Amino acid sequence: MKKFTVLLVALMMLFALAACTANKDAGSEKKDDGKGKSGEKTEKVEKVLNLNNGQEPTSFDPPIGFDAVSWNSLNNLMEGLTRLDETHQPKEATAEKWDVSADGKTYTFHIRDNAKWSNGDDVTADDFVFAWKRLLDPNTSSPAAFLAYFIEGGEAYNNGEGSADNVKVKAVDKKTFEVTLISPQAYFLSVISNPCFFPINEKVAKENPKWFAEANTFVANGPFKLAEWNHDSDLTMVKNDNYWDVKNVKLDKVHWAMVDDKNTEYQMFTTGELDTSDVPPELAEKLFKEGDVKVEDQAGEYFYRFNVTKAPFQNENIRKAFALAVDQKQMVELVTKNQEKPAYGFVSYGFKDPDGNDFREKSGDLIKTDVAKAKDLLKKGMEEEKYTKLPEVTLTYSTSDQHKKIAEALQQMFKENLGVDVKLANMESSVFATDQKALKFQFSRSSFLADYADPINFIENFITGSPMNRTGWSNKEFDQLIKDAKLEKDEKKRYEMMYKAEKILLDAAPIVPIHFYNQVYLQNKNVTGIVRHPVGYLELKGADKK
Amino acid sequence: MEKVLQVNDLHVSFSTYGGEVKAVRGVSFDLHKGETLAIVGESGCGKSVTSQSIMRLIPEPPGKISGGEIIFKNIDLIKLKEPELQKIRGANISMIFQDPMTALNPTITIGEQIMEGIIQHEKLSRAQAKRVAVEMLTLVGIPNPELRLKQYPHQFSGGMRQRIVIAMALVCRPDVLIADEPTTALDVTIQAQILELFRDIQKKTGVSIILITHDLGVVAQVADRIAVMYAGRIVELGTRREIFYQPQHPYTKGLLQSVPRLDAEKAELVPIPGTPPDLFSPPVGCAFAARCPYAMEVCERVYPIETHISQQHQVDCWLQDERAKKLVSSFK
Amino acid sequence: MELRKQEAQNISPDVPNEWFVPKVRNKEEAEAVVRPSLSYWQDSWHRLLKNKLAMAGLIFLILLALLAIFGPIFSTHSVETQKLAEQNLPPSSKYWFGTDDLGRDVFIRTCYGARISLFVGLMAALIDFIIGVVYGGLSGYKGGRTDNLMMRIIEILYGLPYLLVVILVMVVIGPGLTTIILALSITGWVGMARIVRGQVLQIKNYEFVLASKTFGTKTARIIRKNLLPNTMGPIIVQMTLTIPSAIFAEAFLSFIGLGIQAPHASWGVMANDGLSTILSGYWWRLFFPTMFISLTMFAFNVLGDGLQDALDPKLRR
Amino acid sequence: MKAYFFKRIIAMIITLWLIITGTFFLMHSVPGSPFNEERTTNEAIQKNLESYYQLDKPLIVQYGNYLKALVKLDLGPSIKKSSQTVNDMLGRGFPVSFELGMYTLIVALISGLILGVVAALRHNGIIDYLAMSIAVLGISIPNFVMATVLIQQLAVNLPIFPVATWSSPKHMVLPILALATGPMAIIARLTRTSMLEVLTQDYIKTAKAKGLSPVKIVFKHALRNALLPVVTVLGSLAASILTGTFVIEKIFAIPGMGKYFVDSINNRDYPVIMGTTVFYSAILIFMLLLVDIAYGVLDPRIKLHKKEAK
Repeated sequence: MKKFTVLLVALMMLFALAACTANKDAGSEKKDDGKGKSGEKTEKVEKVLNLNNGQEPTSFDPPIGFDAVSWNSLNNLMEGLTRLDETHQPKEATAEKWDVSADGKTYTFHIRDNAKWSNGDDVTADDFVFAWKRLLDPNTSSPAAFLAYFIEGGEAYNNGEGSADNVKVKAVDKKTFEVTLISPQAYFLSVISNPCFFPINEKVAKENPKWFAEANTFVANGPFKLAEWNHDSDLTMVKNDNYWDVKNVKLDKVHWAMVDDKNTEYQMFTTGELDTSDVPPELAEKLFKEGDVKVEDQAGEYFYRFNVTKAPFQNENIRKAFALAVDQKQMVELVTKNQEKPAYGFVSYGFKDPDGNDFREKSGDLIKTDVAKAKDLLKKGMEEEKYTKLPEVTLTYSTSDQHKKIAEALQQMFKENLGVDVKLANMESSVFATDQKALKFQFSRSSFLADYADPINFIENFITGSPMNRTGWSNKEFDQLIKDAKLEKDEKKRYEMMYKAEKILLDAAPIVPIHFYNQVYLQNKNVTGIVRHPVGYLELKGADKK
Repeated sequence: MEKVLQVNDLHVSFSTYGGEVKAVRGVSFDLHKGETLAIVGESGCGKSVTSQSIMRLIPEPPGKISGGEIIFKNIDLIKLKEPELQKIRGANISMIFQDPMTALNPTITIGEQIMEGIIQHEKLSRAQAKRVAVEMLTLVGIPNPELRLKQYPHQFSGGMRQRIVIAMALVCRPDVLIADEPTTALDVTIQAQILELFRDIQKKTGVSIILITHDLGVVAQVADRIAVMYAGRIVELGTRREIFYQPQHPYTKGLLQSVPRLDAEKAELVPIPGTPPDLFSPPVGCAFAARCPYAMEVCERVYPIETHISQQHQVDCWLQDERAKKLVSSFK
Repeated sequence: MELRKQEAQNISPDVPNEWFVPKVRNKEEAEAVVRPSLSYWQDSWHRLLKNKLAMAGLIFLILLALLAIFGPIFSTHSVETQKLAEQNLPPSSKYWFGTDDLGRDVFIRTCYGARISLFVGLMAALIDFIIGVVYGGLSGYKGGRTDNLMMRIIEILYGLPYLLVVILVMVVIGPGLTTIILALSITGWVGMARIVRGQVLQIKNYEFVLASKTFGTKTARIIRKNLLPNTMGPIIVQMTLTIPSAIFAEAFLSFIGLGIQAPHASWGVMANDGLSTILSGYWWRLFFPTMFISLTMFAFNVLGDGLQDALDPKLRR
Repeated sequence: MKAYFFKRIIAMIITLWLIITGTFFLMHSVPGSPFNEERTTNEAIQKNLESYYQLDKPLIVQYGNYLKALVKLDLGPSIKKSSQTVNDMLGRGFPVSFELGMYTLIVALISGLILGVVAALRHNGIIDYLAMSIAVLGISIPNFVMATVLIQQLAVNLPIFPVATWSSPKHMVLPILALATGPMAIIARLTRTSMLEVLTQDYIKTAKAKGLSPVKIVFKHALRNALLPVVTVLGSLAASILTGTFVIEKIFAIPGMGKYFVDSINNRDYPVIMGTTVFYSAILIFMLLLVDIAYGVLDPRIKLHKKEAK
């Protein structure tokens, strides 16, 4: 009998738990249903855009949420001094105008009088001072802090050698904000459009250090404000009536789902539950044919790294032989099939030099498929190293279906074009990242996504000792060029240095470019005005839905 | 004498992977009121199948009653449908199985197991059923019945469990009790107690008992009449006296010789040579012919006709034929 | 003698007199064993042979093994050769099962996949069986403190995050078939052990076990002779469940980088890769590997059921 | 009985502590770090991050701090989703996973038992083969395939159900179906086998001889004895279903805790790894305790509380 009682109690506990959760959910169901209905009824009046964020945003704390899943919303909830326009150029935003000192190092921003927080507070210069110093504060431990290193005193403060007082940002008056840089940086105005440079309402933040964690405490200064945030499930933004340019905001509401599965996302798009969707790789070919897919550039590249400290890739000719044996065109047309542009250099398309030339086009095809030359180079390289047989080569990639497919195709290309049997190995992503940094692989997959819109962001990865180098390659001339370029005030000269540096890099071929990234997506025909910036964030300010 | 149960020409077969096994091939007998009929034979001779067929407990498929009739209270049980059978099982005819260890459900209290039959058949309330159960346990000699009702089978000894099984079988006062090797799994002293219990109960309730056993010692103690089965057939049937003192069938004789007897001067045990026949394809003639020391050509060709030796005593054997007489001497 | 007098009238008319002669026979005939007496295994085997469904399963598995070993001979294609121009072709006389997204022959990949999947599945099942039966048998049989301790160890093993353990195995040993099987077995046997323990707990109190115990039979012998045969049913079922889960677990492992190295693929990996073909309509890339997995499972299951029937001592007559 | 439970609870705590310790050192011995990403992270930033999460302290100190916080039921902040604590994440995710899991378990259990019992009663008949074919399909079609097929057929081609997300009973149908087929098949097969075994037992014959109806025999006498192997798998099955399934949650975009198990490990989000493990283990151990209790209830021969006395 006792046993029965025990079981009964245990069961009751279980059911009580079940009942609790069921009730709780039943409550939210009702709420959801109500909302759904009212949404339908008022559809003619309300413009609701349904988007997918893939995952829960990392954080809406501007210096912390340093990735696309956070930026997509954050860029529309808040606004920095500048904002990227449809052509991805920085335009006046919270700042209505700015002055630049003669030496190009000091910027004075004039913040709009009608720039307000969603709680009615003024957006002040102090909010920026607070936010930018917080970005650099080592205790904030922002992964984006390095972007602010070009502010005088920034780097020292962040790595613990300096102090907050020595960071050269200051509020001249309530609406005037001044910042001094270590060198003139042409792309400064573009960089500060990144969410990590967004202001923070100091008053709110002091009262509630976790103000960004929930919808009801979040204060916005962008086109939208946060209405509801069900973590890991969905979030809703509504038009922010306190936004200075609210008249140009057309949508009433943006609903973000967090659907992590590409197939599901597409299926939801087909049933109308989403207004945009990524293109599942399997369907790309068909959908491209049907002509529904939109393609836009993204600043980033998919490439492979050689390890120049490991045989046989210490030899430049052997590296080049492998690089030339790769058929990038075939790769994008028949393997990835996503209409990416094949990469024959490292800097992606979309950067104009002062003469109005596109960086990539002017720099040209620095390393391009040439099977015959590849064979010659391999022979030459093997003679140089006195190899009778090429040491075994293992190509390592981090686990994903797409990486696997590309690796398999590469394997086939090396076999066909060079007669080399390459082994494949895949590895759990985190182990892969650690081992790649530790130079444990011979030949491994990589990718780069630009943090800001300037070629230097690409090329500087390969300076000696950069944590992004990961090839063991080092070239003094190259290092010097990068260093000079960063201090160069004259844009024309700066670009020349960068052209030269990129050529040095690809001549030495510590990497094999594969393709540039792009953004391909399907979009509801009634939706217009969504802007996708190559640096990875989404602009909904001008978006509209019929 | 009043016949409680009549079995006429019963045939039962099983289809197995190896083919059809004809386990019972034309068994006939009557059961009289208040008597104990023992069915004896080696294992596999079909005695259990016969008893289970009476209750229609043969799993169908693979088993099948392929012919004959079983008349109980003027009803042929073979023709009955399952729900009607359920009304007879336990209420009019009940059964006790070989092993008291496995015959009781280990997860249900014995009280519940005894009571569920009464509740099912007599539509009694639980309280009434409990009273009957206590009565029954007292009858079979279980001390502290009230308390014991709440216990589980594993808390009882083997002999106790068999008493419970008997109580369970008798709880609805059935007319016929079929006991399939009720004492085989018990040790000798307990065996005696259980047999005593059977006699006692029969006296008190007037139940007719079919006792299935291979143990002639048990038979000698309780049986009124004895049916000897071999290879799916009853080869000899008679009163206890007749079978023990005037066995006619060579198989019966063999059986008796293979049992130690205290009254025999020479305690010589003679086993029957050979093994029973394959029932996938039973022989045309007498199934015992292959092992029979008196076998004749005819035994293998034709099954012997039933011979009545006395009113109660009948035997299936060619040795009863006039023409076999001359030969008998030549066998020794 | 007095009997014969009584039976004087007893003459069967349709039986000829000549048959009434003593049967001539030699001694061996009397002793002859009429019913063939078979050993336990022979008997089980005979019963298995008679089970048509189980035999169909067995034959399928043999054919599958043959296909895995010899299948590639009949095809002119190779596992890894890509023909990018011939990608995603539907089944045809050239490509029996069509081609995949890199233009590789799905038939030949399915054959090679069979090798890996079957090997991995069988090995995992075997290891689970051995460890699980020994561990579970001992735990259930010994009972008391030993049982308690052994069950706590299982709980700890269960509780450790599997993915983490597997990544560690990968890092320490490096990828390969051994690693896959090891990773599958680390916690795979636990389910089996718990089932065996449950069965043993239930059966060990049966009298026949107690009897053996009183005779002083050794523990191992009791487990082997008495407990195991009587727990065979759920064990066989559990094993037939282990094989498919091992096949899928292998696919999962390859997803985290532990599986068989590309360009080779197991069925699980192929099914995983082919998943999105539900949308694109290249059904053959999902259909063939999953069909083979299902058929194999079916074969293992019916064979398992047949074995269970055949080996069950209680069903023996 | 009380003493037994006291002992069990002590044992559970020790087990949990061993799991925690094991996981803690295991996770730190696996290469990778939470800040290992494709993108640029320079050393100063890496250092700031490490000191923020105290990852620069000796392991044993970290371990001590973790245990100290754990006693206060504080599972710490997530490294990856830094504005959330692990307590928040589990507190939100578990009810969802639990709800999905409960329904799945109920569906799987009921349908599995019915299939298994029916198959056993019609042993080697058409219904038996049919039921077992369903079971085999259930096991051999992975749930991610099942889920995708279900969505494509019942949400896209025939728009009966919504594609994904977790907001109304209608949304729950497809994920529950996709998730329940596997466990259902396992339960059905085990039930069938052990039912077949039980049906040959003498006490079933006894029950028949008593004149009980087949329904009563099956449900009162057979099923209970046949449940033991089913109960055995149910414990761990329930624990894994109740705490969410990564793939199904991902496909249906269900905000449960299943994804934390995989994501946290991929991201080396140490506090989340620990948190999910502690939570999962606690549930698992509780389920196994329930199984043991169920054993005792189902089978009176198994004496829980007298174990030590033997």
